[in-house]
Amino acid sequence: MPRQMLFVQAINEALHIAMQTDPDVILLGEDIAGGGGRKEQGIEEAWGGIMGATKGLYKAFGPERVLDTPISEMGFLGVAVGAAATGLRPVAELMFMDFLGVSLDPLLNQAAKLRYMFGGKARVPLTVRTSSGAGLRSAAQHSQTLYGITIAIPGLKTVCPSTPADAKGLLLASIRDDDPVVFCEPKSLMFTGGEVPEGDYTVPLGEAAVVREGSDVSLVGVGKTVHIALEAAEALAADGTSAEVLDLRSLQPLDEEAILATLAKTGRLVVIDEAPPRCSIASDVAALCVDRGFDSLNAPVKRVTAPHAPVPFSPTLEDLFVPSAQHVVAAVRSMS
Amino acid sequence: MPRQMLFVQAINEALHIAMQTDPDVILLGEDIAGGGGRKEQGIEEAWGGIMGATKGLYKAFGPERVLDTPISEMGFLGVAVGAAATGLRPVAELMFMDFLGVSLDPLLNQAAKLRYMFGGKARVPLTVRTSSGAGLRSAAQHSQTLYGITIAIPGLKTVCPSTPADAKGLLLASIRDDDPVVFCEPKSLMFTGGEVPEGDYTVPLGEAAVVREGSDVSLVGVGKTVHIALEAAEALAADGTSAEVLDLRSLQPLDEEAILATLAKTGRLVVIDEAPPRCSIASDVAALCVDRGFDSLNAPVKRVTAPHAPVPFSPTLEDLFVPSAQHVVAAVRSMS
Amino acid sequence: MDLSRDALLDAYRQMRTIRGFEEKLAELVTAGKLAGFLHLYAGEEAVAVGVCSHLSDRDIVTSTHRGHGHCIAKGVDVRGMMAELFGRSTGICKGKGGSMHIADLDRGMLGANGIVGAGIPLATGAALTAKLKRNGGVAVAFFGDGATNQGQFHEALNIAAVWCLPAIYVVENNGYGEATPTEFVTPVKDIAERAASYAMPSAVVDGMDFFDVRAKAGEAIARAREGGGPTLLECKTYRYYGHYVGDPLTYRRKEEAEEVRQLRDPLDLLERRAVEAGVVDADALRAIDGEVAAELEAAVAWAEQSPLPTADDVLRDVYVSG
Amino acid sequence: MDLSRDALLDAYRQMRTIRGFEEKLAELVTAGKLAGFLHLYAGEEAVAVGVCSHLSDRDIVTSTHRGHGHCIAKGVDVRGMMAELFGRSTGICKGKGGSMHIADLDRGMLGANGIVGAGIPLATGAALTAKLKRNGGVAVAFFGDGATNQGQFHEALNIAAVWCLPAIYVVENNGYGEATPTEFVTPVKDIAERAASYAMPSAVVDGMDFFDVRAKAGEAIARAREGGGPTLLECKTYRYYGHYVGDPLTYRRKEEAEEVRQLRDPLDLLERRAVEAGVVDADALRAIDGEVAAELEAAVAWAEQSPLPTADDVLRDVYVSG
Ligand SMILES: Cc1ncc(C[n+]2csc(CCOP(=O)(O)OP(=O)(O)O)c2C)c(N)n1
Ligand SMILES: Cc1ncc(C[n+]2csc(CCOP(=O)(O)OP(=O)(O)O)c2C)c(N)n1
Ligand SMILES: [Mg+2]
Ligand SMILES: [Mg+2]
Repeated sequence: MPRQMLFVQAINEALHIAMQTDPDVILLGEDIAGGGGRKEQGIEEAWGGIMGATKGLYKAFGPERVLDTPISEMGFLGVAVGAAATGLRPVAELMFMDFLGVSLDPLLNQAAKLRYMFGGKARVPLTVRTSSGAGLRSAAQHSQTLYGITIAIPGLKTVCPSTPADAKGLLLASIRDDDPVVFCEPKSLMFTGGEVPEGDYTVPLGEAAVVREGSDVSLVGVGKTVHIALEAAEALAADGTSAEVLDLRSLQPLDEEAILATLAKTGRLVVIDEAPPRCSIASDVAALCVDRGFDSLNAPVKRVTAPHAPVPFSPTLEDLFVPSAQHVVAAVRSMS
Repeated sequence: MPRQMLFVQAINEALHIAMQTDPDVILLGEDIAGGGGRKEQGIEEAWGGIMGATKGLYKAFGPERVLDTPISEMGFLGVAVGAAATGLRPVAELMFMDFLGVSLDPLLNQAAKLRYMFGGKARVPLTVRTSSGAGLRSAAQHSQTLYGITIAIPGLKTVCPSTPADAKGLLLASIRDDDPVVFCEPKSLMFTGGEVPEGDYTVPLGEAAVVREGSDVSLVGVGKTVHIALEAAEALAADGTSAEVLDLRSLQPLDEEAILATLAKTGRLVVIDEAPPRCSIASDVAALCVDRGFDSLNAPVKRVTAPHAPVPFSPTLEDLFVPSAQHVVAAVRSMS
Repeated sequence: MDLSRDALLDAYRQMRTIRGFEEKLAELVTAGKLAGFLHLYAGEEAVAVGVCSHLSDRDIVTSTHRGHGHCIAKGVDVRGMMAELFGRSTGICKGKGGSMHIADLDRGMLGANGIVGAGIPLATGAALTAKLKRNGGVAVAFFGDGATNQGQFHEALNIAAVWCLPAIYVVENNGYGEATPTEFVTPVKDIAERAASYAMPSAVVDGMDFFDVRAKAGEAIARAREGGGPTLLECKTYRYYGHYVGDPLTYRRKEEAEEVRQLRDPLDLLERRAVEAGVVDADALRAIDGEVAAELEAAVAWAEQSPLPTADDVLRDVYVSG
Repeated sequence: MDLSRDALLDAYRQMRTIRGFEEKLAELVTAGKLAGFLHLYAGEEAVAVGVCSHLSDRDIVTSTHRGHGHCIAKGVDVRGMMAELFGRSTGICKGKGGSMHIADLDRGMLGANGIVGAGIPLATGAALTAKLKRNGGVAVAFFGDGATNQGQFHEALNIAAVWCLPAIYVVENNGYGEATPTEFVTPVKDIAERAASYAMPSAVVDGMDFFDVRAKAGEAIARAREGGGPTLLECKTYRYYGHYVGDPLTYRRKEEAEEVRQLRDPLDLLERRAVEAGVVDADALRAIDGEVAAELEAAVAWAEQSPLPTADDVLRDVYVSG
């Protein structure tokens, strides 16, 4: 029977493998050990990160390779960049992507640019794991989907898996990549399960995946919205509409050929994203369609996204805020 | 004879008027007085900001209203947000937009969200003036066009004028607006001139302007790229192609109707932007065209942008990096 | 004891309200009735109440993820707070803010804040407003020990010092930032020492002792009101519930919280000192306990039957105009 | 004098090279031959050279917008630097970095940096690498007085202290941040005092005096190499040219720079002390002056006739792969 695992466990397994196979891999972040190491008090391993993604790693790899940091995101990401440029392969945990507010510079002006500014003479093999998206009733400052910021920064790569299996493979690929990668973990998927292959494998950066074949319309999603797309595809099928679902997986580099291929097949495309609409992956996909995909287009490209608003706290409102399968179905219906 | 002024002087005039007409307006930023106020040493007014945009204001309005800050962008923008929420109307200078790296949180998580999070019970009448774009041989960390970040943040407004007259009117409108506004000053235009009306006037946020009428193709620009579009329109005219040029001016709120109107008129559209292509205003405009403008589209929507790369230092490379009229003309030719 | 009986009873009532509010929330979360992460202030009551006993509505405070206590001490309506946590449209923020963003500008409460350290410059800005408007107000930033490792702490204190702003910076040192013990990440014995980087006066305060907090905060606030500039106060305190309701508490000894409760509970301390001084008697306090409990029950009942927000609310209040 | 003649001559040669390099750049900018903003290090030579006299290629330094001096002191090729400033493909960064981003990892030079304060955590990260790889290396961050008001300064020093990293933090306090006098924005007399916030040792150093810099940096670097953790050194110094070439200098007295040159010029001081001690004679130094001048002329000539980058270079080196 195939092995089932939670998303968060798949990430944990990838971290174990990455650390076992490369002594230069270190982890740093807030509470990722979680106050471990106080044997005299019987507190050896503690939290393992707010989501538990780094559980067991402190015990397995010790205090030099699993570093609890002060609450200093700008500082420890800067440290991670400096360490990456001088021979380590750090994996930093930025607890919530919203904290880019206090930590953007090491990504924007350092990690993304060192190699270019130095004429190709530096490498910054840094991975920043961070959780993104709404759904945990954490309100405006802990629920944002901000990969639009990192996608837009030349020099960074950005990925966002939708399944535990991809999470494991993409994280291993990200860590082993010689460029800085922002690895987004959709908050609302962390405790969902799926099949995860054993052992060491990677899912290459820059490759989207068709997760459901179809012929009438293409639904393009990322992370959580892949599941929304699948749910919508189900509903549409009941209705006689055959929807193909594409999981982008990598946001930069973007698999443009995969998007153009599904568009060529169906002639109609809806892109679904957890982020608000402006300057977003949804806009990029639509812009690609109306440029290189123009000849395939049989209908407007629809963007089903969060509204242009902060994330509200009230569960009632948050549920209205997040894009849903119904929105997708409505968008598809509006196109014909 | 109509009055000519440099872009930077128009900004300076707007600041004078804003401060004269509203005692709650204060200015803060690095070197905006510039070490002034040491009469005993004969140093009363000094720099007036790195570009000279705040010259004379310290002398006119004194040390309580024109505040030199420490080099603490996150700190003083946070201070500005707190001051705005409690009754002042601060205008902060973020010397280069690249410094969003060290100052994003007060915009991303505070200014943009207070009103919403507080259930509509706060106002944050803050204006952040900042310089953006390439062209001064300042390399990767002082040349970025980053309004994509602020456009994407619900709760913020973002504007970018292309002429001294609009700079004055839009800045006055921004300062008097009760929402936080990011006011982008294209670096390469700061010392270019133009006609500027006398006295107190505003250019409303959210309104684009047709700056050249045409019928065959629409060229949409912002800030510096408006001038590139105009240059391209000239070249295209020589060729028998009539180009309409739209100056977006406001990036959020975006004047969607103006974009759709010019597209409806010409059926073909090129959007030109100084930023790299991903998650950009260029993508947003293209996405709008293929959604609400679908029925008007007679050709692919082309994006002429900077490449997906940091800004290089070498003048040779920087000139190749910035979008040019030739690129625009080539894009138009490729559409037919 | 330089405090009047009324002032003492007020302080006790506020501290009891905070304690009761937090205990009620713990109950409600455990019963599955409240969503989101709740960071409880129980154990730290003396800090908020001691400091805010010097403040009026024109004075501004900023708070943290652990903000209920500051709200209550600043006079924010408990029913509105409760409705907020229930995500109701009668909430003090119409249900849009939730626990980490409770605010009430009418009471000078400029918000809890989900970003560690972010309230510090906001309060500094409020102090700038007070100074320029010459309205006699001060601003107080409450924040945790962990927050003092944020750049925003450093930048804001420096700005307040060079501009001589009427600001008071109150570190609530409860020994932990999430699961990480303070000494793992902060190499100074007393965080108050950090004031020297800004040539700022400071004090170490027993944050479990309402009287010590009140006295030292009083000095700092008076100095600020007189134009003497900012102060850093480090209040040593403790959080009973751990980081949030549901915290597995794997990172501290099981007995730790109980020991603190026995020896240093701020409500007990206040009661003991006040009763010993003969200013109040225990019966008066028990009466308050009863009133507070009833008020909180009523708040829950009101919140639970308050209306939910509606779809229109999602896009409301993003902007003032446009 | 505990320094050998060779060591002294080396130090003098480096300081003279820095001075000559900066004077040459001022000339070239004025002649319209160089583009961009150039922040010159002239006047501060003793700091970079004094500190780096203890370092080898395995040790890492990070620098600032005012980075030429650190590069030269760290052994970066002067021709490659000059070609970089001319935007040529033979530049040390292929013309892509320019003055604010000169770097040479082969020499342990992790970059000038256009973001004030950003080099501080980068050096801290390099110190982490040195510690974990146990390679005996240290990392040095050079930065200005103004940078110490950045959050990154605070966060990085704290991290280095709690992790006991082999890092040395060198503040070059030249009295100004752009046009703003240090005392306008920094309320402490000695920035070295800020080390106390991290329980970190510190020293105030005469940054115009090579020998004082060398001695105090030597102690700090030795302590770091032995596992004793980080140090903050505040070097009091001065920049002759103002903030950048072209700075109108409206913010300081006209005579100020000249007074410093007369009384405290670091090259003069080094020469005087060395000659007085009888370790070198003035002729040897004049010979070096001539060699340096010739080397710089040659560097300019080489840079000017070096090839320009081409269109392909715009998109090269954005990523290692993909
Ligand atoms: C910038 C930022 N980093 C991290 C977090 C996650 N976080 C929330 S509370 C907390 C601990 C704060 O510790 P402290 O400041 O001591 O306050 P306490 O919780 O002890 O009251 C952390 C790390 C956050 N909310 N914001
Ligand atoms: C984050 C950031 N803020 C502002 C600037 C603009 N700037 C460049 S140099 C400088 C002054 C730096 O002062 P200091 O640290 O004392 O160094 P110095 O120039 O005196 O060597 C400023 C404000 C910048 N480059 N980066
Ligand atoms: Mg704490
Ligand atoms: Mg300086």
